Amino acid sequence: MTNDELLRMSGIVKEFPGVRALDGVDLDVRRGEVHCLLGQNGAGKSTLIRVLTGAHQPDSGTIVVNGHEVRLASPTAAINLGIAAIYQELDLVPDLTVAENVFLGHEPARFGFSRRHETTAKARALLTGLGHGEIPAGRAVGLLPAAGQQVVSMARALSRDAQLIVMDEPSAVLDPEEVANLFRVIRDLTSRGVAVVYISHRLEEIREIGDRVTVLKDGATVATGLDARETPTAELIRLMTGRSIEYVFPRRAEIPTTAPTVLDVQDLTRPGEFADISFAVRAGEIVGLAGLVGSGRSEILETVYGARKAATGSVTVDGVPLKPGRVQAAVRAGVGLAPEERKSQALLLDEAVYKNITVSTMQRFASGGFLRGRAEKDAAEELTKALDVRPAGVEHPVRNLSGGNQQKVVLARWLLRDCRVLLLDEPTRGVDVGARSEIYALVRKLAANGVAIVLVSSEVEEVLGLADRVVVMREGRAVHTGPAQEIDEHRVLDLVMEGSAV
Amino acid sequence: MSEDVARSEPSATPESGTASTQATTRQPGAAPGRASGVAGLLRTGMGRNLGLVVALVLLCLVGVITAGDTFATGANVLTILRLAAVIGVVSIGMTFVITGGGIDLSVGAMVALASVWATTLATQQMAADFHWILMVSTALLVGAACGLVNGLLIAYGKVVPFIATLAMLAAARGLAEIISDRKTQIITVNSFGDFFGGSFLGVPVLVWMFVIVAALGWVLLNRTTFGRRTFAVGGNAEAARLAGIKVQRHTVALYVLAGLCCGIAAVMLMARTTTGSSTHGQLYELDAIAAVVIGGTLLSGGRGTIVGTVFGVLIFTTLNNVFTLNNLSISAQSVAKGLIIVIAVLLQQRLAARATTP
Amino acid sequence: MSEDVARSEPSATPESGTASTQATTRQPGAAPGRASGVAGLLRTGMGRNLGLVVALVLLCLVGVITAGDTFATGANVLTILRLAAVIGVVSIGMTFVITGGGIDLSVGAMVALASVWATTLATQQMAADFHWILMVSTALLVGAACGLVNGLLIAYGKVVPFIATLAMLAAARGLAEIISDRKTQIITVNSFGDFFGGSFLGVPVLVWMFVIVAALGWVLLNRTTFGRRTFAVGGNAEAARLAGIKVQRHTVALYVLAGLCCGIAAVMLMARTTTGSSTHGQLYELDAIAAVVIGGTLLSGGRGTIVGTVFGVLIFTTLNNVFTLNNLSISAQSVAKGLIIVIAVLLQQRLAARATTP
Amino acid sequence: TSNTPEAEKSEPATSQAAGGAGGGNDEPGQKVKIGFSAPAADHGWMGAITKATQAEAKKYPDVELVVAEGTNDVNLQISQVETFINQKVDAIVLLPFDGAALTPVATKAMEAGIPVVNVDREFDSTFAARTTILGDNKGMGISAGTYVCQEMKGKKDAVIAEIAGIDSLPLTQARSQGFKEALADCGLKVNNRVAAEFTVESGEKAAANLLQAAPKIDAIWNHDDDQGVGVMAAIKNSGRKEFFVVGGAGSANVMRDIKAGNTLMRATVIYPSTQGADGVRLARLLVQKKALGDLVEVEVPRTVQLYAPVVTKDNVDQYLPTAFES
Ligand SMILES: Nc1ncnc2c1ncn2[C@@H]1O[C@H](COP(=O)(O)OP(=O)(O)OP(=O)(O)O)[C@@H](O)[C@H]1O
Ligand SMILES: Nc1ncnc2c1ncn2[C@@H]1O[C@H](COP(=O)(O)OP(=O)(O)OP(=O)(O)O)[C@@H](O)[C@H]1O
Ligand SMILES: [Mg+2]
Ligand SMILES: [Mg+2]
Repeated sequence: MTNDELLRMSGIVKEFPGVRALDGVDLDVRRGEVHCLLGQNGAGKSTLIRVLTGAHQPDSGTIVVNGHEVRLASPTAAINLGIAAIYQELDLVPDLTVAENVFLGHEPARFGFSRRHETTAKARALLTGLGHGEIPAGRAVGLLPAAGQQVVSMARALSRDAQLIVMDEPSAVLDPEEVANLFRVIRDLTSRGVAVVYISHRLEEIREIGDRVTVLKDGATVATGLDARETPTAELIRLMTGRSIEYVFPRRAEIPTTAPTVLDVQDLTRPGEFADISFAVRAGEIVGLAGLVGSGRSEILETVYGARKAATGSVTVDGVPLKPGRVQAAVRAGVGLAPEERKSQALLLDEAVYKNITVSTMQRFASGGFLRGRAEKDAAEELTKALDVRPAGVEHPVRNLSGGNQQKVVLARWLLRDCRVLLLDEPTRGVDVGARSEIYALVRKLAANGVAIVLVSSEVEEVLGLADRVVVMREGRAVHTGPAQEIDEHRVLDLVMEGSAV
Repeated sequence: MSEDVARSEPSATPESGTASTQATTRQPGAAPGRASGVAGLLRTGMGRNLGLVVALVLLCLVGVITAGDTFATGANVLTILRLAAVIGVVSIGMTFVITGGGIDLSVGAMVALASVWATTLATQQMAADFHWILMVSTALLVGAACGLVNGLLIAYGKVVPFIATLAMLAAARGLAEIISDRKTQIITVNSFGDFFGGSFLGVPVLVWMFVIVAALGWVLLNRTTFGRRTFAVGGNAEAARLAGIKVQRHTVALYVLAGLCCGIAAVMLMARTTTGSSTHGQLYELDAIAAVVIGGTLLSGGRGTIVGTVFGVLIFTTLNNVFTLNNLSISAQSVAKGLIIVIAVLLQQRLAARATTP
Repeated sequence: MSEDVARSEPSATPESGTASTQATTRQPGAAPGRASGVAGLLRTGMGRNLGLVVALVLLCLVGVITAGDTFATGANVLTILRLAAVIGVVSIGMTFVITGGGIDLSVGAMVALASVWATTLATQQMAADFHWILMVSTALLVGAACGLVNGLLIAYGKVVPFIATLAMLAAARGLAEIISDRKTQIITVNSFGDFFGGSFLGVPVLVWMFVIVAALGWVLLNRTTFGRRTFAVGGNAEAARLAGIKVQRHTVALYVLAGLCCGIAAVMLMARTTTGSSTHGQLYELDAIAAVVIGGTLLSGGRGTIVGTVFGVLIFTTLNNVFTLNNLSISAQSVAKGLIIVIAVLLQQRLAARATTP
Repeated sequence: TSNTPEAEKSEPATSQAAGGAGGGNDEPGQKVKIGFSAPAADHGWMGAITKATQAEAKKYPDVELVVAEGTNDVNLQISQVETFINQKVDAIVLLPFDGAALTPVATKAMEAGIPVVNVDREFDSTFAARTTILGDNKGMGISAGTYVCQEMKGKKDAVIAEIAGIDSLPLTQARSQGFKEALADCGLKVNNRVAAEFTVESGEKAAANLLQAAPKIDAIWNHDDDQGVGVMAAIKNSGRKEFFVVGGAGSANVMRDIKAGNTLMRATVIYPSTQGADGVRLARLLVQKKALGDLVEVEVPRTVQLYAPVVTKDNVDQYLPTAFES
C-alpha cells in the first residue's frame, strides 16, 4: 500500500518560545482517504496543520509527499505541492468579495489584469457545487454570517487543484444540514482520489466520514491508523484525555413552579432577520433555540442584549422593560451574552487570559478604581482549572491559546459574572469532549442557582440535552415551542427543514 | 461591478475606538441587485461617494455665490486643478500604501529630495546635453529608491511604518539640504519647462499627468491582481500570506509605488516652480493622508478608493481657492477649515449610510 | 507585574502590512516565573524596554565621548530633562489615546490655544488680582474642553480620529491666532514664573511635573479599571462593548485626558518661555506620536506603555542635546536622526525578542 | 536708499489726514484691489508682516486688500497668485516662501498686466516684479557682527555664539554669512551656532541646548526677536550673565528691554516688519500711476532696499514707534 501513501510526516517538533506545541508527531495519509485527527484542545492539531501548509516551520522532523522529502518553506510551497487548507480561524479578507476571497492569491488574470467575470463565474460554480449557489459572489465576505464564511473557505480550498485538503474543524459553525452537505462534498473529493485530513471534536462525525484516525495528545501521536468506524468511543476518549469521561448530559433539576419569569421577550422583530419572536425564561430554566444557520438565532440574542436595536417588540427582565438598542441597559439588568464569534466579538487577543475573564466583572476586583490583581487572578485561575484551559496559568496572552481553549476563556468570563440572564451563543464551539461535559455541568449548575439561560447551538443534541424548553426556528420565525423532553432530534430536524423543501 | 458593490458600505466607519460597534449592525441586506453597466457603476459609485460629491458641490455653490464671476471661470477651474495635481499624485501613492495597511510620512521629504537631486548642476548639465528626460528619470529613480528603503525597512526590518517613514522624512530632507546646500536650485533646461509648463487640448500638462496617474491608479487598484493583493494585505495580512501572497514583497512594492508617485510629483513641482528645493513638499504627508482618509480609505487598511481620494484632494484645493477668493481673515480661514472638514465628513457618513441602506 | 509580562513581546511589531505574519509566531512564553518585587519589575520592565535602555545608554556614551566635559554635567542633565518635560507630558496623554485605538493630531494646537487663552490680558489681570492658579486652571480647562470636542466628534459623531483631530488642529490654531492677534503674549504675573520657574530639592518644578504626570499616568494605565478599559477599547472595541464597557464614554474620556495633558504642557511651556503664543507647540503631534510609538505602544491600539513613552521622549531629547553639543549642522542632524531612529528601533526589537526568549 | 524711510514710514500713516509729505499721494484715488500672499504666520515676524499690511490697507479707503492664507507650500502659494490673476486684481504684493519658486507665476502675473510688488525674498528674474522691497539680510548680519566686534574691543579669544532662524531659508544663510564676514574683519569667528524656528518655543529650546554646549560665552547674536523672547527665558533659567545678546528684526518687546537696560539684551538689528505695508503703498501708487513723493523720479523705483540699523540704548527712542508688537 505504500504507493498509496500521499503524505508522511514523522517526528515533527515545533516549539514556540516556552511551549513545545508539537513533540514528535507522526502522521501518514493515503490517497482518497479521510484521515481524522483527534485530540484535546491544545493537543497541537492546528499547529500540525500549519506546519503541513508551510505556515509554520518545524524545528525538526521530515515531511514526505509522494515519496519525496520536501521542505515547506512557505504557504506557496505547500500550495504548489497540492496541499490546501481550511483553517480553524477564518482566514478571509473581510473587505474583498466572496469571489475574490475564493481565488485569493491565484485569481484568473491576464497580464496582471484580473478577469473579474471569469473569477465570479468560477466562484459561483464552486459555491453551487458546495450546495450554496445562493451566496452572492459579489458580496463582501465580511458581511456574510459565520457559516457563509466557512463555505467560502471551503470553496477556496477546492479552488486549488489539490491532492490533499486539510479541514480544521470545518463543522464547528455548521448545522446538521450543512454538515451533511459538507460530507457529500468530502465523499465526492475522496472518490476522485483526493485525500482529506479532517479535524473535529464531534466523534459522531468521525464515525460517519472518517476512514482512519490519528490521535494527538500533548503534542505527540499516541495512536495512529485506528479504524474510524470500529474503534470504540471510550477508547478514543481515553486516548485523547488519558481518562474516561462519561459523555452524557447532566440530569435536569426540577424547576419549581413558583420560579418567577426572569426574561420575557415579546413580539421581537427585526425586518430581514427575524419576526414576532416571543418566549419567556423562568429563573433556573434553560431555553434552547434550535434552527439552521441563518435562521436568525444569533440576531435574537444580540437584540435581547441590546447590541442590535429591535424594530418592534419588547424585552423585559424581572418585569422591567429594557431600553432597546442599549447594551448598557441590558448589562445593568444583569444580562450577559457570550457571543458567537470569539475572535471578533469577545476576545482581547493580546491581553492575558485573566484580563479577558474579568473584563466584565472588573468592578468586583477593584477598590476605588484600583484593581487588585491578585484577587483577579485567583478568581480566573479557579475557573480555568474547572474548564481545563491549557496551558494552565492565566497570564498567557489569549492569542497563544488554541481555538477551543479560547472558547473556554470566553465562557469563563460569563460564568464569573452573576447574571440574572445568560445568553449563550454556541458555547461549545470547538471545545473538546472533556471540557464539554464540564461546561454542561457548569451551565446546569448556574441554572440550578436561579439564572435564566438562553442557549443557541447548532448541535441539536446539545440543545435537547441541556435545555428545558426548546424554541425551533426557521427563517427568522419560531415554528415550535415546547418542553425538550417532548421532542426528539428527528422532529426538530423535520421542523427546521420543512421550509427549505418548499 | 461586483467589487464596487462589495465595498459600498458606509466607508467612513471610524476604525478606532467606537469603530466596531458598527460591525454587528452591518446590514446583511439583500445584495443591492447586481447593478450592471455604466448606470450601475454610477449608482454604486455615487452611492459610496455621495457625501463627497455633495460636499464638493456645496463648496462650489459657495464659490459661485460669493465670487461668481471669477470662481466659475475656466481659468479658475484650471487653477484649482493645477493646485490639486501635485498633491493629488502624492495622494494616489498614499492611497495604495494606506490600503495596504501602512502609512508613509516621508512623502513630502521624498518630493524635496527628488526635486533637488533632479536639479543639481550635474544632472542639469547632462540633461542639457542630452534630454530633459534625464531629469525626470532622476526624480523618479530617487523617489523609487527612497520608497524601496522604506519598504525594505518595514517589510523585512519589521520597523513599524510610522517610525520607518518618519526616519526617512528626517533623513531625506536632511540629505536634500546637504545636496542643495540649502539653496534653491533653478532649472535652466528650458525644454523641461516648455514641455511640462505647456498645455494639451487646452488642459495643462500637469493636469493631464494627474488624470493619467489617477486613472492608472484606479485600474491598478481595482482591475489587477496587484490591486486585489493590496486589499488582501491590508485587510488581513495573515490570510494573504496563507493564500500564498508574498506579503513582504508586496509591501515593498507598495512603498516603491508611493516613492515613485513622489518622484512624479517632484517633476510636477519642478515644472510649476522651475526650481528644485529642500523646502518643497512641506507637510504633504498631512495633506495627502487627510485627502485619502476623507475620501473614505480606511486608515487601518483593507479598504481604499482612488475616486474618493481624488474627491478628497479636490475638496481641499477648492476650499483653499474659495477662501482666497473671499478674503477671509487668515485665522478665520483656519477655523472655518476645521469646521468644514468635520461637516464634510459627517455629511459623507450620513449620505453614504443612507445610499447603501435599501 | 503580570501585565508587563503580557505585553512583553517585541513591541515594535509592525502593525501593518507584514504585521500579522508575526502574529502566529508570537511567544506564548511560559509566564516568566512570577517575578516578584522590585527585581521582578526590573527584570520584566528591563526586558521589554531593554532596547530603549541600550539605545539611550549608547546615546549617552556618544555624548560623553564627544562632549564629555559638558554632557555629563548635572546642569546638562537638567537641561535635557527640562526639554523633555513639556513634550513628555503631551506624550503621556497621547499614549492613552493611542492605546485606546485613536490618535490625536491636535495636541500642538491645543497647547497653543491653552497657552494663549491663559495669557490674555483679561486672564492675567484676574490672575494678578487673585492668584496664578487662575491661569493654570484656564489652560487646563481649555485643553480639556478641546479634548471633549474631539472625543464627542469621534465617539458620537463617528468621525475618524485622524480627521476629527486634524480639524481641531486647524480650528484651535486659528482660534489661538484670533485671540492673540498673532502676538506673543508675555506673562507679567511674576508669581506664576516664580513658582513654575523654581526648583524643589534641586530639581526644577517642570521636571517634577513631568515625573508626577508620568507616574500618575502609569498607575492609571496599569493599575486601575480605567486603564484596563483603555486596553480593551483599543484592543477590540466590539468585544469591549459586548463585555459591557461604555466604549463611547470611555473614548471621550481618553481625548479629554489628552486635552488635559496639553493644558498642563501649555502651563509648562508658558513657564519656560514666559509667554503664551499661537506658535507654541508646532509639530508636537509628530514628536509625541513618534515618542509613543518608539516606546512600544501599538499605533493600532490595545497595547501601550508609559515607561516606553518616557524612554522615547528621553531618547529624542538627548539626541537633540548631543547634536547641539557637537555643533552638528542642522541638515546633518536630520540625516543622523533618521539613521539613529531606525537603528534604535531595530535594536529594541532584537533585544526585546531575545530578552523574552528563555 | 537711505535710512530716512524708517522715519518716514511711521509718520504718513498717522499724518494722512494732514495730507502727508507725499504731495497728495494719500489723497483717495482710483479704486485699487490688491492681492497679498505670504508664507504661513508660524512666527511672530511673519505674523507682524501680515498684520501691518492689513492695517496699512485699511487706512486707504481706495484700497481693497485680498489676503490669501499663509502657506509654506510653494504649490499652494503659486495657486493663490493664479487665483489673484483670475480675479483680475489690480496689483499683487507677494512675499514668496521661496523667491525662485514663485518667479514663474509672478512673471505670468506681470505678463497679464498686473504689477507685482516683491517683498523680502527676492525673485530670480527682474521681469517677475515691477518693484522689489527688500530687507537687508546680509546687512543685518554685518551690522550685528560689526556691533559685536566693537563691543569685544579686540578681545581675540572671545566666544561668539549665534542662534539662527529657520536654517533652510536663504535669508538665514545670508544673515549668517554677513555675521561671519563682519566678525572675520576683527579676527573673530562663530564658535557655537544653533538654529531655531523663529518661534518663542524653538528659541528657548535652542538656547537651552546652546548654553549647555558653551560653558562660557562673550556674545550671542540671535536672528529673530520673537524667538528671542524664548532665548531670553532660557538665559534667565540658566542664571548665566557673562555675555550680552544682540537681537534681530526689532520687536517692540526687545526695544523696551534695551531701553530699560536691565537685561542682557543690549542691542538689536532692525529688519522691518513693515515691508508688506510698504508693498501695499507702492502697489497703490503703481496702479494709480503716482510717484514716490520724496523722489524727483516720476516712477516708483525698481528696488527699495531697507536699511538694517543697529538699535542700542542710545537710539532706541527713534525706532521704538515702528517696532512690531510680536
Ligand atoms: N503562536 C503560538 N504561540 C505560542 N503558543 C502557541 C501558538 N500557537 C499555538 N500555541 C500553543 O500550542 C499548543 C497547541 O495549539 P493548537 O492550536 O495546535 O491546538 P489544537 O489541537 O488545534 O486545539 P483546538 O482543538 O483547541 O483547536 C497550545 O498549547 C497552544 O497554546
Ligand atoms: N449562507 C448564507 N448566505 C447569505 N446570507 C446568509 C447565509 N446564512 C445566513 N444568512 C443571513 O444571515 C442572517 C442570520 O445569520 P446567522 O448565521 O447569524 O443566524 P443564526 O441562526 O444565528 O445562525 P448561527 O447559529 O450559525 O449563528 C440571516 O438573516 C440570513 O439572511
Ligand atoms: Mg485547533
Ligand atoms: Mg449565529
